[in-house]
Amino acid sequence: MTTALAPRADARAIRLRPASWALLAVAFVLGIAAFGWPLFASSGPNSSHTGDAPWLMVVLVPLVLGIVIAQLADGSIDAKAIALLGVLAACGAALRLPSGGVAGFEPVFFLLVPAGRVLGRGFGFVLGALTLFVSALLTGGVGPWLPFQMFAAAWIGFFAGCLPAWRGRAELWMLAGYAAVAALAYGLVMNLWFWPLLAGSDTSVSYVAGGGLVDNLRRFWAFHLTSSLGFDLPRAVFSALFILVAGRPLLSALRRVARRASFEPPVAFVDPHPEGPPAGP
Amino acid sequence: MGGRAVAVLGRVGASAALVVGGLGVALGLALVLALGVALGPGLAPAAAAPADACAAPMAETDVRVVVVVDPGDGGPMSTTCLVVPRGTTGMQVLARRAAMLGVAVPRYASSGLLCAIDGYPSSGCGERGGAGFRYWAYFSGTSGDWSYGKGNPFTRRVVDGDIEGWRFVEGAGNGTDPPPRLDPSPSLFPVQSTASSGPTSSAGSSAGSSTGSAAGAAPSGSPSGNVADGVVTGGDAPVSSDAAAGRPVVGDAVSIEVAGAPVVASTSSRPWVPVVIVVLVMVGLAGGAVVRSRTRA
Amino acid sequence: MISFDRVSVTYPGSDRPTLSDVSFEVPEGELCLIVGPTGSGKSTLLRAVNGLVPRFTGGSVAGTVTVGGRDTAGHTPRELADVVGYVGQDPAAGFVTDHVEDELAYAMENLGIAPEVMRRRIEDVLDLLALHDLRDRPLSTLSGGQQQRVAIGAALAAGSRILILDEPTSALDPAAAEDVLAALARLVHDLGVTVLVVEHRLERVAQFADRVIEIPGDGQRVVIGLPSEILPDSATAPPVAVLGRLAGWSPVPLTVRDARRRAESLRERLAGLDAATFAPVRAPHGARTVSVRGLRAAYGPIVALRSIDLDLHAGEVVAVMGRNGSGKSTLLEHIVGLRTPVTGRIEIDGAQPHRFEPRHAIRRVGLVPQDNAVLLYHDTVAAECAAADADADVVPGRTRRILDRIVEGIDPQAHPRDLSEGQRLCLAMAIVLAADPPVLLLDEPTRGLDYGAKRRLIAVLSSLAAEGRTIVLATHDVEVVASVADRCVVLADGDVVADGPAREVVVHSPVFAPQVAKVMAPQDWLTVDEVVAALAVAEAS
Amino acid sequence: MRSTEPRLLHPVAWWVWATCLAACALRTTNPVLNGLIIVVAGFVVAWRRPDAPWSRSFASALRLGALVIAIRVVFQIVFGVRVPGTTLFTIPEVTLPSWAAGVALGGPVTAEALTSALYQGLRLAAVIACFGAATSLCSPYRTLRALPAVLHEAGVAVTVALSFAPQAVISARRVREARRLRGRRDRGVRAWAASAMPVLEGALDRAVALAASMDGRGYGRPGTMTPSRRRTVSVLFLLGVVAVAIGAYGALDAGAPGVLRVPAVVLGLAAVLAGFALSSRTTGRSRHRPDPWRAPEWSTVLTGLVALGASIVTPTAALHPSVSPLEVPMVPMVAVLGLLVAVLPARLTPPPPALVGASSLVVAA
Repeated sequence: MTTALAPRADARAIRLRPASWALLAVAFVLGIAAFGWPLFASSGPNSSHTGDAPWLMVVLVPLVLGIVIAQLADGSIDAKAIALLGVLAACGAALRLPSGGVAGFEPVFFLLVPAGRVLGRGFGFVLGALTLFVSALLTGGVGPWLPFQMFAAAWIGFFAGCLPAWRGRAELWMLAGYAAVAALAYGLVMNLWFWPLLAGSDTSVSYVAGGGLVDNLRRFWAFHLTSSLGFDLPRAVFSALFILVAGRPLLSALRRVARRASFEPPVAFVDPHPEGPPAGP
Repeated sequence: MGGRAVAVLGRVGASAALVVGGLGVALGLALVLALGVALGPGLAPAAAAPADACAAPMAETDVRVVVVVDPGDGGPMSTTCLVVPRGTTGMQVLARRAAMLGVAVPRYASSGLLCAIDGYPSSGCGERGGAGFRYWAYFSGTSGDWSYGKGNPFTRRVVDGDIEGWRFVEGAGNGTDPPPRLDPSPSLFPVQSTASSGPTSSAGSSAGSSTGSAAGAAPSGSPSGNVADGVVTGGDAPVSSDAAAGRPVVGDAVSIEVAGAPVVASTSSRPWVPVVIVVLVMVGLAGGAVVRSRTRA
Repeated sequence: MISFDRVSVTYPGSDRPTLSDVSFEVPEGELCLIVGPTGSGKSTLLRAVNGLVPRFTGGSVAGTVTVGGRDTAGHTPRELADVVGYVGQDPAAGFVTDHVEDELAYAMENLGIAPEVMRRRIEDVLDLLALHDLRDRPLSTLSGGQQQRVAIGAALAAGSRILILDEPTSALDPAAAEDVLAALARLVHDLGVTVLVVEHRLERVAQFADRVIEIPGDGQRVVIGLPSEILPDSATAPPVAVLGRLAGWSPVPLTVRDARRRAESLRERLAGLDAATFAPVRAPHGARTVSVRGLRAAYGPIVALRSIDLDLHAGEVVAVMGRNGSGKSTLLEHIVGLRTPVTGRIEIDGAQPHRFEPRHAIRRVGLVPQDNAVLLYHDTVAAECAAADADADVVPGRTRRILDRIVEGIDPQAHPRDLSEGQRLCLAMAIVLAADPPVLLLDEPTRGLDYGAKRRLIAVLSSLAAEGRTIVLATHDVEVVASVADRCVVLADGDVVADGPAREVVVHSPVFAPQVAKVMAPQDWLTVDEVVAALAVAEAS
Repeated sequence: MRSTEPRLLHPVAWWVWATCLAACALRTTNPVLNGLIIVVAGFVVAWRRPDAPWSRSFASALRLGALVIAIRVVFQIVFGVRVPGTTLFTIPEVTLPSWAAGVALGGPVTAEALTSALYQGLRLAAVIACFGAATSLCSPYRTLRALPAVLHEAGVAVTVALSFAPQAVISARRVREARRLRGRRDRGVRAWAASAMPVLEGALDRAVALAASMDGRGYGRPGTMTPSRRRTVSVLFLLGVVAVAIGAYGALDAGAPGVLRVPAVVLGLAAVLAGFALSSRTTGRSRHRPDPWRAPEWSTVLTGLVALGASIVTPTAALHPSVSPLEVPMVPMVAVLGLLVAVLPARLTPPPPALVGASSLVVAA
């Protein structure tokens, strides 16, 4: 007679409960607001406040991030997931050290994308956030932008876990493409956040409170084009290339550890002599 | 910083904070920050003084000002007379005017540049046009003629009988830019009498009635009929509302001035002195910091 | 305290059980030693005690394991955490926090123990393991021995009455190992803690053991008994026991002290014989292959090597000894050209190694680093071998042949990191030897090796030396040095404090003397084999 | 009551203090005030930062601030819409092609424009400096310990990462060197990339070992969290986030009724804090020697709040000096005095202990 403990189908490092899903949904919406407010905010009697909106977000975003992570980690996360999180975040940060975490050469995605892919959405989300947090602590890059970087990276990790379950060449190309897109998107949203601060309010590329979506998009595009796209494109290409080159061993290594630290190990306690008392609960 | 003062402050701090409570502090802080950012610059005067204040007898602490706003070819000109507390700055006058006429408040760039009056122009700020900068030029008219940029509207304190002129121009951004198309003259002020009398009370009332509708699209809140004689005096609102609405405004304004008293002192005669003092303090602190870290290393 | 009842463990994906039908009892307050060749399932047995097998690793367990009255089938490892303390092979890898005190508190915080109790227990542990002056040191600044003691302390502080340790001293130099083992002994004797320890270095542990569990591997029965019953006949007996068995002493001594009492007669019988003549004969040393002159090395402010002069010759086996951090590894890294000398000069047949092109360097000198995993890039043994052939550009298959010559039967499809310590060492050696370097350096080659693997290593090294290679091994393992090295260099914080024939250097050093030497002192016998040979001669005459 | 026995101040105290200063910086573009904020932060850091690697981050924060100012000025010069006034110099005008949104570059650069750019850049630099001060004043490990217990798991992960990252760097170096032992090049990008894999492999193995040790040491013992309570916490969190989101919307959309703004944020924060408190109370975990919160902590927090309060009562005109026309920035004495109060923690707080360790960050920092 066999008592199998915790037999589960999926092998997600962090499983998402319905509550987590709901929270993630709201967080996603809030994230859109947190990054995209310059495009949506309307002008009016208190339009001058929109100049301070990013700072309001600086208070709110870490709060939301903390809640989501707490919710994800709460209960459903085991020692292996924690250890892997810590170690992978450390590796990501170490990769990021030479670049000093400055935009441009941003090797974070090498690790984040495959890890999210292999170890699942929830894990990808937390890993993305923690990686940037750790590297900020190591490089002294803690600042008002940090929560937003964490937030963006978290979603990159999350969606990496949502990619279709292709294998082989297709998988590599998919991941490479995704990494490139992710790198670009990351640069874009972070730039969107820096936009009102760096471009001020009285240049031809700066954010005009209530200037209307189209006009502001035009201005932002000009800003992005002239400020950071120069860094983002090489970064995207580099990320994609690296995944094409080192992706296979990377994935196999991650899969190997996911197997070794089998997240739902097929545990069984067998009782050799049936007349004896049944072992196990 | 003397150890004694430090001790006192420390004890005060300890006891006071004990009352507040740690979580309270954190929460309160988050709130203060949220509020600070949400409502930070919200010190603009709120309520409107009634239009006929110019005609009515006024308090000792008040002055009468006429504001001429000429949006160039962006719409008709408007002339408004209003009563403000003594020491009000040009910008505050402009804000009070907007509040009184119920039109859009002036829009500023974070650089302090005035972008729009009465919501005109609707977007952009001091952009370059063909013939130069398209911006609101600030004039102050005394008797008969306008003079350009006689001081900074942020800091220039109006005195009784001042005429503030704003003209939206496309120009070099200096004295060569054209002034409002209306000569400043004391005649812009209505005759002050106890009786509520005005030449065009109907026009005034129409101005009053137009405030709500004119706030949005129409750049100026006054119908063209008044522009002919260029005089807008408010309609005959009941005098009682003066006491009702006016006082709090004055009180508010006064409180601002009290808080800002050092400001007045600093900007008046030799503005550099306080700056130099503070800079010296900063240098001292920085020096201390550097020395400290040297000795540690 | 610990009882296994007909326990078999089968890992997922493997057809035959790793442990089959194991039954034994370990009473409270005993230090129980688990011996057996590599891969016989010692670690599995250890981890089965606190339920890491199968809860953590997966797999199926038949039979019942009971620990402190709790059944591992009914309790997860974390629920056993207050009964069993587990200290893994590399303590540093198990540290969760950053500071000594936090680390000691970690388990207790998880168990929700009241702060004041926690505080008291931590103070006790600090005193018990002599850690009080390390209490707020960052863990990463501790030496191996200190880290090991902290790990033990952390397990103790959690209140566990049972400690299970996996090779606690394999990475330590003799002195540090002494500390750790003494601490363990104290726990057993004073506090009645039950300790279950896997250890290869029997010469270190045997004297402390109250009981021995032998796992012979390849399906033979697991036996438990007193050390004096089990060790002598086991394949993993410490030298002193082997000596005792040969000399026909009974009960067979397990400590140098017991043996010396008995060795009186033996010493008389061997008196007047020259030990050196019974040592395995070596080809006479050839020409000078490596010369080190005035070598100085420093990491920032710390001086690793002061002024080293050294000559190495073809066909000699040189052992570099010294405590951790005495500069052994640094010396090897300079010789192989990984580092550029600050001052001084190194020459390998006339050229300076750090100037070599990597492709040619491997034909001149090879190093098997302490952490030999850094040499392994690929995900199968076969791929590694093929890559090594390519690197050295030699005929395909050569590396594999070398590997088979060193040790047979490594699955070519296995993942290099899944190999046992011994197997991985052999793989690394094979990779380095592929380019056939005349000078071979090994850094701590014996760590984690069982006696069998060591014997093979010794054989391989002597044959390599016989081919005229220069072999340098930096090691703590006095027994290996005694049986293979013919010259011994002792480093102490960056200086050469002794350099000469192994026999002279080793015999009279209290730290580096092998057991046989200690037993036979003042005579200068080094190994059991010498004694055996000498006895044969003595009988004959 | 200057406390002399050396200890680290509670990280939360430093963070509150720094946040207050940052808020002050946010409320003003006055260069005098912002400069003062930077200096004040620097002074306190110089006197109270522990001798640990992370405490160098203030310097890097200053560098970053300088960078930001530079960027801001460059943008103003290149794209600046000309604030009318005294022209300093003129750069040729270019109009970008339409796919680049047809923005006009160049033109005359006025002193007014540059000054406004400088003021705004300085404001950002001050904010960054405040964050830098906080990070260099508190040990990241302490800060992690101060997290609400519900974030414990994430905190553990970060702790592990912080102590492992430097080792990852070291082992990466070792692997790269080891390439030489196999006759491969040990320099260049390929070597760097190739060294990534073995490092990762080693890291993953270590993760498994670590997890084993954590499991064996009672990690994640299920607390007394009942399902119902867990549900309550989830609901509270959800509610809080939604409310906060609404508040954010209220702050952004002028049309939104004011009631949406502050009250929503307050409600959200309250709900979230309640959730934290509730779930923190029910983790079956205890804390060894938690960082004390005594008078120095209180006074530090208070000085920060004083500075913020002073800046709040200062009139807007003084906080935002005009740049067109240019004029000497006014010096609002109240705000200045408030900021000077914020220097006091340099003396009110206990000196940091000599050895704070955490040398594990050495490689990184």
